[in-house]
Amino acid sequence: MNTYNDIELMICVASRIFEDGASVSVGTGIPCAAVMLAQKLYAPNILITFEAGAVAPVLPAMPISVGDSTTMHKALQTGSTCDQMEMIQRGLIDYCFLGGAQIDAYGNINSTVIGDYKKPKVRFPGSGGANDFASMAWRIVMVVPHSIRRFTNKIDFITTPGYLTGPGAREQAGLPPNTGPYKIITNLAVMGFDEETKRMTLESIHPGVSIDDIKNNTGFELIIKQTPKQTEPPTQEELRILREEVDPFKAVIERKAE
Amino acid sequence: MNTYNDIELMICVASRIFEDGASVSVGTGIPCAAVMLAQKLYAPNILITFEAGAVAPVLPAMPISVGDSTTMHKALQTGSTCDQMEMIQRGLIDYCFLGGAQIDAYGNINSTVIGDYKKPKVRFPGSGGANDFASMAWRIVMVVPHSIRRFTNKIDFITTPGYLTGPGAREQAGLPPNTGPYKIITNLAVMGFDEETKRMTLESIHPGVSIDDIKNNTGFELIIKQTPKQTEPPTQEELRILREEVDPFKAVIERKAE
Amino acid sequence: MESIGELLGFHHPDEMREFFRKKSKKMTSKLTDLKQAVSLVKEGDYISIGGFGTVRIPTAFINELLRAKKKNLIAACFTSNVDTDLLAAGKTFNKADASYIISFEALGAPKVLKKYFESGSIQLTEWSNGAMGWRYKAAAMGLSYLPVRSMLGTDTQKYSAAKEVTCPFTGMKYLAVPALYPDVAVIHVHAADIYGNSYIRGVLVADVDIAKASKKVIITTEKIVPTEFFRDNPQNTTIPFYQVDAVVVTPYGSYPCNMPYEYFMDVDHLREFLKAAEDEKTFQEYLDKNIYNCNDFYEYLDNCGGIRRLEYLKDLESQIIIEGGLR
Amino acid sequence: MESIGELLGFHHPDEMREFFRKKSKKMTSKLTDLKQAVSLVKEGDYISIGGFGTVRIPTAFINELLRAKKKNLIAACFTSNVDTDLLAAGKTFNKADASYIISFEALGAPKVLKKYFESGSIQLTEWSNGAMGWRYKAAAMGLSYLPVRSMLGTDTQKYSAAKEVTCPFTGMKYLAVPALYPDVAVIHVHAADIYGNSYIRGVLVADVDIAKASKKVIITTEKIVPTEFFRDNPQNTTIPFYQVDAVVVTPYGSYPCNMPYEYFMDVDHLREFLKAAEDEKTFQEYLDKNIYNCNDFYEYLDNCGGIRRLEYLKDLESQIIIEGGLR
Repeated sequence: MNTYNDIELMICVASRIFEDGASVSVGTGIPCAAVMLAQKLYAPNILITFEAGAVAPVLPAMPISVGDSTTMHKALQTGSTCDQMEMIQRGLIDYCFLGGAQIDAYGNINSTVIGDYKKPKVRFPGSGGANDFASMAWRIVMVVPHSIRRFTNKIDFITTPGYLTGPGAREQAGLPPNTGPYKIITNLAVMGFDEETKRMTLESIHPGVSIDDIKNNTGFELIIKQTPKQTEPPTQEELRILREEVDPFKAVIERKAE
Repeated sequence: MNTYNDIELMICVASRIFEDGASVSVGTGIPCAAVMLAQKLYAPNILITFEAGAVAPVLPAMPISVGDSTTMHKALQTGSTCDQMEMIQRGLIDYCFLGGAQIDAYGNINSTVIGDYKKPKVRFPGSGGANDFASMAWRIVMVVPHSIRRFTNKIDFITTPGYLTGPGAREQAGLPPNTGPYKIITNLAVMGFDEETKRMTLESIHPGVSIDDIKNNTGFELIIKQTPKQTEPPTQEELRILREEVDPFKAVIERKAE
Repeated sequence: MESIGELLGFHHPDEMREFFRKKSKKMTSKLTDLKQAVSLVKEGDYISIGGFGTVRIPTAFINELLRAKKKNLIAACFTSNVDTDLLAAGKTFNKADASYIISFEALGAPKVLKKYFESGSIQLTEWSNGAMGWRYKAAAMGLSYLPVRSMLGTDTQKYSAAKEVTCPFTGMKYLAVPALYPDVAVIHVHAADIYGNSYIRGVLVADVDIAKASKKVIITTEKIVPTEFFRDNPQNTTIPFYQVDAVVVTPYGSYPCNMPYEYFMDVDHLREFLKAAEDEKTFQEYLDKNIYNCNDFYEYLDNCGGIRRLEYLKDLESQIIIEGGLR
Repeated sequence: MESIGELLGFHHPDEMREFFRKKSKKMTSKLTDLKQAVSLVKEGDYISIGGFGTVRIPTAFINELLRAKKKNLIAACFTSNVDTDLLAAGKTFNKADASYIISFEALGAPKVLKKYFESGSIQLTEWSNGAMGWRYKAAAMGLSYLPVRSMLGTDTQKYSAAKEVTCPFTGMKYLAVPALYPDVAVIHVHAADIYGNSYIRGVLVADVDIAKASKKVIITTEKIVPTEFFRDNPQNTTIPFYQVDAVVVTPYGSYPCNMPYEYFMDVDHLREFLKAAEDEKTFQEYLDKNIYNCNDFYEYLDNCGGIRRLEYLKDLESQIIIEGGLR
C-alpha cells in the first residue's frame, strides 16, 4: 500500500477530474500541481492559463506567483489580465480552482475578512481573481483542508459566489447560466452539489475516513443521498510522477495543510 | 510670382494651421500631404496617426491606403483601429482631416448617399473613420474643392457631425464638449465657424478670388463679418518642399480637384 | 434618437458562451486547402474579412469563395475595399454592415460596383469604422455591447442598429454598439503553425478582436512555421490556436493587395480592376479571366505576370519599408 | 444590490479629455533620477503600480518613495503583493482600492502588515482583479465605465463602488465598473528610450491600460536603448512616449522581485522580509536596514549580496525560462 500525506492525496484526487482538452485557470500551489499531474497522466491536451497573462506554458517548475517566469516558459501567449478575464467571460474556460478561509453549503467562499468588515478580526487578501473565475468559468473546483472552522453555516463575507442563496440565485444576480461550484476536494472527502437544492453533497470518502469524521468537521448539514463511494486512493504512478516530475523540490507537497 | 494649382494651394494653406507638437489623425491624399509639409516646415514635432493602427511613422512616400506599408515605415506603434479610436476618445488627438460630398453651414458632412437612402442616386463609401474623428477629435479640418453642389443648405445625409443643428446640439447629442469643425480650406477660401451661431464664416480669400466667386459657389449664406483677409499665397519654399520632398511622384498634386 | 437599421451578426453572450464552451481547445492540426476552407462557409453565414482596404486582404480565399458560387451571405464591410468589392462582384451577399464600401481609397472607385450598391439589391446597416471595431471588441470581451462616444446625432446613428444608454456614474449619454459575433472570419497572416497559432506583422486593424469574436476562424498564411516560433517568443502569437478552425498555406495570398514587410500592392493591377469596372461587360471579362476561369490562385498570379511581377512587388516593399523611399 | 464602498480614482471622461489635450505630445527627453521622479507624486495622489505580485514591481522607486516620507496617498492594491506591502510598510496611503492585498502568494503573508490592515486605519473599497483590470481599461478607452459579468451577488460587489446596469439589447444585468484614472503610475520595464517609449517582455498584467489611463506615468527601466529599437520593430513599443512623463534608469530595479527574462525573484530575501514582518520591532529593523538607512537602491542591493547575488538570480532565471528547469 502507498503512503501519502493530505496534500498529496488532495492533488492526486483533484488531478482526475479533468477531461482531455479541458481549459483551466490555475493559481499557484495545489491547483497548479494538480493540473500539472493531470497533464502528465490524464489530460495531455489540457489548456493551462494564468490570470497574469500566460497561456499554455510548458511549466518547468511550480510557480511561486501566477505571474512569475515559470508561467512564461514556452508559453504560447503572454498577454494581459483583462485578456485572461475576457477569455473566461467569453466562455472559454471550463475549470477554475479556488481555496478560501470559509465555505458555506452553497459553495460561497470567504477570502476577505473574519469578523466585522470595517474592523476585522482577521483580514485575508480578498478576491484576487477568484470572484472573476467563479463568476464566469463553467465549473468551480475547490481544494481545501476540511475543518469545522472552514466549512461553516454562515460565512462572514461572500468574497466569491457559489450558488449564493440557492437555485436561480446566480442567474438572478446576473451571473452567466449553467455555471457554479462543481467539486470540493478536501483531505477527507470529495463533495459535489445537489442539482435541485444547489447544496453541498457528499460524493466519496477518502480511505480511512468515516462519515462521522466528515460530519464533525462540517459546520452545516451535508447532503448524503446514499452510502458514499470510497475515493480511489492515490496510485503508485500518480505519486511517483507528482514527487519526481511535478514537485521534485517538494515546494507544495511537504507544506502543511493549514 | 509663384504659379501653383488648386491642390497645391489647398495643401500649402492647410499645412499652416498646426502648432508644433499637435497630434493629428490623417487620411490619404491631400490631408497627408498637408501634414507632411507641416512636419517639414512648421511643426517638426507633429504626432501623426493613422486609423489602421500606425503611429508616428517617418513617411517615405504618399500612402495609397491609410493601412499600407508606407504608414509603418519607422513607426513607433502599429496597433489596432480600436487603439487609434480610443486614443481619440481619450482626448489625445487635436486635429482630424476630412473630405466629403456635401457640407452644410454647420459643417455637417455627407459622404454616404445623394438622394433617398434606400435607393440612392449616388452611393459614396460612407463614414469610414470620419464620423469617429469628427465626433471625438478636438478640431475638425476639412479640405475640399469649393462648389455650389458641395456647399449646400440641406445635405441629404449627415454621415459625420459638424455642429449639427447649431449651438449646444453636439453636447445634447452626447458628443464631447469643446469639439467641432474648425477650418474649411477650399480652392477659393478659408472658412471658420462663428462662436455664437456655429455657422460657417469666411476668414480669408485666396489670391485672385472675389467674394462673389465664393458666394456663387456656396449654397447657403456664409457669414462675412468684415472685409475678409487675403490668404497668404503658397510660398516658394512651401511649393519647393511639397513638390520635391512631399510628393515627388505627383501622386496628389497633379490630380484634378473634383 | 431611435435607430432603424437591421441588427446583424448579433447573438446573446450566453448563447456564444455555450458555443465557445463546445469548441475544441485541443492542439490538433488544422491544415487544409482552400476548397475545404471555403466549404466551412454556409448559406446565410455572417462573414468577416481581416485586413484593411488594400492591405492584408485574403484575396486567394475570396477568389475561391467566388468560384464556389457562395450566395446569400451577410458581410461586414468594415474599412473594406478590395474584399468588399470582390464579394460584391460575386454577388455573394445581400445584407451587410457598412462602414466603408466601394472605394479603393486614393486610387478611385469601381463604377460597376457603385451602381450595384445603388441598385438597392443589398440591404445595408450603417456604422463608422470605430463602431465596427468596437462591435468586434464587445464580442471579444464576451459582452453584448460597448458604450462609445461616436455616431451620436447623425444619420449614421439613425441608419445603424445602435441604442442610446446613460452612464450610471455621470449621467452622460453614450451610444451602445451591439456585439458582432461573425459566423466565419477569414484572416491573412504572415506565418502560422499547423495548429493555427498565427503571426501578423504591422498594423492589426481589428483582426485580434475578430478572431476572438468569430464562431469559425479561417487563417490563410504566407507560410507555415514550427510551433517553436511562437513558444520561443509568445509575443509573436497574434492569434492563438484555440480560436482557429482552418489553416491554409497561400503564398502571395493577398495579391494584388499589400502584405506589409512582404510585398507591396500592385497598383497597376488595381487600376486595371478599376478600369475594367467601368462597365459590366469589361468587368465580367476581368472576373472570368482572373477568377472564374482560373483553376486556382496560381493561375491568377501567372495572369498578372507571375514570379517576375511578384519579385518586383517584393523589391518595392523593401524600398518602402526598409530603405524608406522609392529608388 | 447597492454598493457602499467609496468611489476612488474616478474622473469624468470630459475632465480627463481636457487633461490629456494639454499633456505634451512632443518627443523630448524625459530622463531623470529617482528623487525627481518621486517628487512628481503629490499629497493626496492616487497611485498605481505596474507588475503583478512578486513580478516586475518597481521596487527601486517604491523604496525611494518611502525615503521621501510620502503620506496620505490613495493606492491601487491590484494583484499586489510586494508593492502594496512596501507602500503599507511606509504608511504612505490611508485609502485604497483592494483586489488582492498582503499575501506573497505561495510564500506566505507579512504578519505585521496583516495587523495594519486589520487595524481599520486604511479605508478600503473592494474589487476583484478582473474588475480592477477593467476599471483601467475603461479609462484607457476614454469611457466612464465598462459593463462586466463579475462580482455580481457577492459582498465584494456590496463593498465596491460599482453599479448595476441593464443591456439595452438583451435586458441582461451587468455590473458597471467605474473608470480608474490614477494621478500617477509607476511601471518597471525591460528597456526604454529617453523619450519614454518602453518595452515589456512577458506578461503585461494591466500595464498597457494603466499607462493610457494615468495622468502622469513614471517609467523605471533596466536599461536605455536607442529609439531605433522601437522604430525598427514597432511591436516592441509596449508603452508609447506620449504617455510618459519621466524615465529613470534603475538596473535591477525590481529586485527582490522577478524581472522576467532578466532575473528571478530572490526567494530567500522575500522569506527574510516575511520573517522580519513577524513582529513590529524586527520589521522596523528590516526597513531601516534596507530602505531608510540606505542612500540609494545600490546600497540595498549591496546589503543583499551585491553583484554575486544578482548574477545568481540571473542564472536562475536562465535555467527557468531558457533551459526550462532548475539544474
